[in-house]
Amino acid sequence: MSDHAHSHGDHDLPFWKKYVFSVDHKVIGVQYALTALVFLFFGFSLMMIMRWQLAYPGRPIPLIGAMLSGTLAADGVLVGDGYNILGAMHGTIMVFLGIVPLAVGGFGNFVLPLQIGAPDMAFPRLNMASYWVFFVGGVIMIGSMFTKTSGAGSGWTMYPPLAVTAAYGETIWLVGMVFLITSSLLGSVNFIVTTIQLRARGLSFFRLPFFVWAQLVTAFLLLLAFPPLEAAAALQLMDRVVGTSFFMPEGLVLSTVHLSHLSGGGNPVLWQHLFWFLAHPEVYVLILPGMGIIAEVIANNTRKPLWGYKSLVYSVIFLGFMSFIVWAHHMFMTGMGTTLSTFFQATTMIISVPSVIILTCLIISLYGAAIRFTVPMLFALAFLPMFAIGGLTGLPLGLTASDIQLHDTYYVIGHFHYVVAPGTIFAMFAGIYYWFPKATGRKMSDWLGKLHFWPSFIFINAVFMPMFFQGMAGVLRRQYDQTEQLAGAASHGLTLMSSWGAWLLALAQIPFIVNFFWSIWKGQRVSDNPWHATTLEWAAPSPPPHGNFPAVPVVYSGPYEYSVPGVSEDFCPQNVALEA
Amino acid sequence: MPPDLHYGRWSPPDFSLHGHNIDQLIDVVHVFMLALFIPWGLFFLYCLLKYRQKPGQSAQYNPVKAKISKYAEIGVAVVEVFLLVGLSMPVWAQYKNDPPAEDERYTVRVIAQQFQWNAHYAGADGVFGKTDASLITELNPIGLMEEQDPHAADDIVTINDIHLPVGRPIYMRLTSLDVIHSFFIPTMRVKQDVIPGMEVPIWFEIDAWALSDDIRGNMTAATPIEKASWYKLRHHIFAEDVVTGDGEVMAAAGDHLGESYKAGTERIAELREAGVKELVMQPRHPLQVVCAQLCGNSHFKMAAQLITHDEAGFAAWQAAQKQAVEFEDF
Amino acid sequence: MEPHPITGMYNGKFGIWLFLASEVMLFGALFSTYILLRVGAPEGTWPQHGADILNVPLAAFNTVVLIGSSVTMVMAWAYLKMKRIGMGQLFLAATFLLAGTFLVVKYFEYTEKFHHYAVFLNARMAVEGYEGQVTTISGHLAADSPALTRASNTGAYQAPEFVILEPDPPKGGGDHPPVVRIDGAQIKRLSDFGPRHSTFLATYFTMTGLHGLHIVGGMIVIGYFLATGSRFASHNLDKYANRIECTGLYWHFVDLVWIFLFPVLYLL
Amino acid sequence: MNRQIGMTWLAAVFAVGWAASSAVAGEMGSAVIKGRVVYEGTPPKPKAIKMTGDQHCMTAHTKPVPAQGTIVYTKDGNAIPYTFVYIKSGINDKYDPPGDPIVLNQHNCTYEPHVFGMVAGQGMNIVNSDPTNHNIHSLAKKNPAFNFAQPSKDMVKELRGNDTFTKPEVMVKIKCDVHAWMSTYCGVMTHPFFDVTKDHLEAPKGQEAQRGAFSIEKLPAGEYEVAAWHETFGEVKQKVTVADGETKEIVFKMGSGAKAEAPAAREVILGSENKS
Repeated sequence: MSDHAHSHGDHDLPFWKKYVFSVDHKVIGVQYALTALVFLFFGFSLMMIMRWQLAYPGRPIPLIGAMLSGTLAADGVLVGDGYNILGAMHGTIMVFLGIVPLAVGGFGNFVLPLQIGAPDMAFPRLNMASYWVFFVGGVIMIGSMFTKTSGAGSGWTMYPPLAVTAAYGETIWLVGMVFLITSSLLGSVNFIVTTIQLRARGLSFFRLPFFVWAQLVTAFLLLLAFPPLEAAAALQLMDRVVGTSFFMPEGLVLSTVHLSHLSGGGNPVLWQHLFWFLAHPEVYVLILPGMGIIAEVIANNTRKPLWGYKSLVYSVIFLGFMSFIVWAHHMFMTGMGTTLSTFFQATTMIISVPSVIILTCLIISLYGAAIRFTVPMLFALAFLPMFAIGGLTGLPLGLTASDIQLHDTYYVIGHFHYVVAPGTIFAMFAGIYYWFPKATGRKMSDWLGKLHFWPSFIFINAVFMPMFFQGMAGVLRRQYDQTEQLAGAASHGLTLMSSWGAWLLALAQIPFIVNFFWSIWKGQRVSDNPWHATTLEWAAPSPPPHGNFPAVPVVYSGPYEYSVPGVSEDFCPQNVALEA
Repeated sequence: MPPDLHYGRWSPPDFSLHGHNIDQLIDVVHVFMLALFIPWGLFFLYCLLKYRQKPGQSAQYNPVKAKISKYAEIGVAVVEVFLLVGLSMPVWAQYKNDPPAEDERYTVRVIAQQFQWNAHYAGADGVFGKTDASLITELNPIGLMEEQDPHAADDIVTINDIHLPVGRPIYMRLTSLDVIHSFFIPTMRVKQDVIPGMEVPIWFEIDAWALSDDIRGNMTAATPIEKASWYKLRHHIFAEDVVTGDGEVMAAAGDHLGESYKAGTERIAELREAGVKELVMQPRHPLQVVCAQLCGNSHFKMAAQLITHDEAGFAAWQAAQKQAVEFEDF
Repeated sequence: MEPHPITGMYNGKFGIWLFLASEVMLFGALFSTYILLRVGAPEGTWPQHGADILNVPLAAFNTVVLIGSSVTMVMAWAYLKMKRIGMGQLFLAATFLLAGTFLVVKYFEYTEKFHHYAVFLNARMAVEGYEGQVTTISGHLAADSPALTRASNTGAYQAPEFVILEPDPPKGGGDHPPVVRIDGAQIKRLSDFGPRHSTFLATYFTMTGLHGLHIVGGMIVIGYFLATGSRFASHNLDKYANRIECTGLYWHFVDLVWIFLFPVLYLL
Repeated sequence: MNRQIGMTWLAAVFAVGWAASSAVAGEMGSAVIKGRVVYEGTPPKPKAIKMTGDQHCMTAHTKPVPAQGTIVYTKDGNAIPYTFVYIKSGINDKYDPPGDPIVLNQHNCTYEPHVFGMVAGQGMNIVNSDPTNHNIHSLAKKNPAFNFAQPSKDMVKELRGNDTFTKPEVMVKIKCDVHAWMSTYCGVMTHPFFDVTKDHLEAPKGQEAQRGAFSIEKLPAGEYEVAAWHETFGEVKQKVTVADGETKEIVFKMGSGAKAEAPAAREVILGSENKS
């Protein structure tokens, strides 16, 4: 801990040391969160442009159409390359620049050390490094969209040979990826060490808030799943830059030109294995921190302990472990034999069980509760059915036979967006509304919060619900013009619904943005523990000073001691000994 | 034969022998999903309504003894095992294992490229001519060794038209020239990634009655003119002549609405003005083959027509392909 | 810096172990790539033994060098634990030098490859000094062979009008066959023994290259401690010893990777 | 993203300016080399284009369409159209590109023109006159190998500066990946002394004599190597000396008679066989 021992109480730092190159986990957390929110909004805007092309194929995009460069659009009409680029960048930005940095870098950094009663992360300078590496990676990614090729356009999955034969946008993508991966690795090392070694006295593993558990498992996933992608990225860079053939078989003919300069002997499917070995755990990296936040918010607003805390913990560990052996269910259509596919659909079915357990525990926690319908709670409650839909619709995709028809259709899009959009992103909102008072000492406006929640809840379903029906009808994803297909033409009405849903969803975010900035300066001042919560972060002053706790806290009880019989208050903070 | 066939409903019509199994599985899974979601949602709503915080009433600290959750989880596990072992694996095995015997199947090669489907038929001698990547040109898209290989002489190569006989197993050998594509016939419940450097065989059988011409007739549908949109009808042709009250022919059978949004929309408008009440149309090509894997900037354009013949019709088509083309005199 | 009761390690050491875990996944992925590519390699595109192409003696020497460097690293740490800073720094310097030696040897190994060419022929042809007919001739370009140019779009060598090659001796020894002149029309592909040559060499260069980067990284850290170490150690020797221990852990890992790479690439 | 358009234009302006300044402006002369390209021996039958798959293309052409690369006018002395005739050597000065751009039109699923020449650095406008999606893929080796789609009618892509062809290259093949039969060949020259032999559209009934004819005008006096390039029959050369004001008539013979080199646009390497 001496790493930060020296930095205690140095409040008179110059601005750039205090807020820019800070080593304080809270500042870094906020840096992560704000950067990620900007990226999220950017990625969201890309999608709104795509939705126009889908709703009104081949017609000029109003307002911004003229601003798009030659690679993206011609005469204000999005072109095929443009659509692919926006698609690929939307996926990449949302996953790697938006949700992960917000959920792990943002909430993880800010909340985790507080919740375990630590003065800071184990390696503060490493922490700062990981933010800035992430920042550079993000700038490279976004920057690639302002180069001549306007970024990478081979899907966020970058399948070769397409990605290898594409323009240089893909190279920039890979380089950016290497930065993001490195950042995640540094971060995950820091999180694991912090969680295991810096816990306050008395805070045994089974007294950890569920959020901490979720972050710990997430950190392990990042630590072990990302390196293979880094290797894969290196190999694809070799193919693109040096001209090797890791993913290029012999005898390729590109537009009547025989690529005879390649040695051949590579295998395109190899990339998919390396990629999905990361990308499936990545799915859980996206959802677990969200679940953690939801658990915190639900426990706090039901005013009772989480139901089945231990099974929650075991489930999340099991989930993390299993997520490493399901990756090939993304590849059922590559010509996989019966044996292999059986294994992977089996593991896929197994991994659905812990998810069901987690959801059930959270639902049953509502039983016999005293529910406070605060804004964070509204988002948390919405998360439950939305995530349920996302999870359930994973079933027909995880079964090879039904996947034959549904693979690569809008059913898939609907499925994973229900998990990450009204799932994770709602969880993120819940977290922002919940911890905002801790970060600023002020509360976000309830009224604006509700104005943000209800439209968002309605429109996000308007966006994604039609996708299941389109997928059923056989409408394929990544189609620049769906109406070129019979199914797409027939279900064009549903496309319109999705698109309008998306644009209205964008409007529904205005109250949030207003609320966010208004509350920073004008929000209602609140006490250190406005939600009457039990976990340690609320024992620190708001906003917590450098070093967090005036006195190192000692933990006497579990994380969710709410409504303990025979106690005057309806909550007993972890750092307060129960009056026996 | 099913009376009326439709795209855009729950799932597209199915003309293959194995397809109904897949549809059945999909339906069962969705029933199961609802069976989970509905009761669970009701309980959720019940809690929200019953347990909102009221003054002077605190939450109960001790966990409820909810066996129900354990049963629910076990139930889920059991049903999933059933779905997996009972439905998915057999269907997949039927789809993947033991290909049809050489003598009864019809074999065709499909070579994907950006952005078209080339179909290679062995022709009369039933032997595929050899191909060579270095011979590939615009006119010889698969590099067929027309001079070098005697077997190649009678081979047929079609672009974006895939002709198949009904009533016997189709054995299709898929490969790609450039990037990864995915061969998908929505109406046959057939999907397979097409990967360069390897040749993956698939097989399926088309229902004996499923001739594309009959299907087209069966897909005839009337759209009220005020509901008509070019985007929905761009692949459709008029089933019969559209005649106004004063006997003027507005559109002949076989016509389409136009090739662009602008043209099509204007056409609809002028039909409406002429007092046409509804558009009786049918898809020009009812069976479509599409690419399900992103393959470049015109990926969405990579669609082929599947044209099904009975044995006689298929033979006739093959014979027709080999007649020398006569050009207009220069 | 007391070790934590549960893990029995101080933060830095625990952190390094986690980092190494991710490194294992990184090289693990590359090794599985190697296996998959080798198993799926088309007939004749993969050498029977790496030794057919690669220089085993040099690599063997390098192996010894790296193992030596691991030993000196341990010594450095041991002396620091015994509070003998001078000796510690001395062995640290030795480690640094050995690492440098490794890289120098690697440099010669690489450059040799880039001046060695393979000509892949359109059709089998008989070449004097070789048994039967061959589809590939490897050797060095003769002085009077026209200079090779690279295509601007692919970066690969353009098929020249002709090349004059001094072929390598046939497999299993024998003296150099006479110089051959190969006409451009006969050439299917021309490549040096760089990464473009084949998936095997691509794998070789990628894996050894990445390993080399790790060596360089290690040298930077060691170099930093060589420069600042004695001052650091004088005011907090324990902490410095810990730093060196962590560096050592990393260094042993890099060494271990090579101990896998050597047999896998050169001998198998 | 609009910032980037600006930058592209800036680059374009610089590039053009640079090209202009560095060129040793060559002069026009008054000599003429004209003649015909004919097939020696019995030409192969023209091949038909299968315009299947795209409704627009099929409706645009009711009669079978011959592939341009296989047309020989047997009734008109085996004249060969779509042959690029150019001064291969003998001109060392650099000529400034003309101000107005080359127009490459995609019409009824064919490129118009099918073969054309341009002066290095000259602008190029690529137009889509079809209500269908075309993909324009340049297979250039020295010049930009662009590859983009034009999904709807009347779209125009203006290639200027570094985006257009700035390095001499014979021939650059450009093709459409959606309609595989669509291809065009562009000869990029450092001078304006080239021509493409006329086809039956430029020389319709009544002027058959003009089919397969070319004429290179305003040549300075000198000794030149003149070459004729055809996508199927390859390239043939001959030496010609012209004085000021002189007009030389020459005939290029192609096909089985005259041995030609392999077309530049085709790779000459054997790929792996694909057994059946």
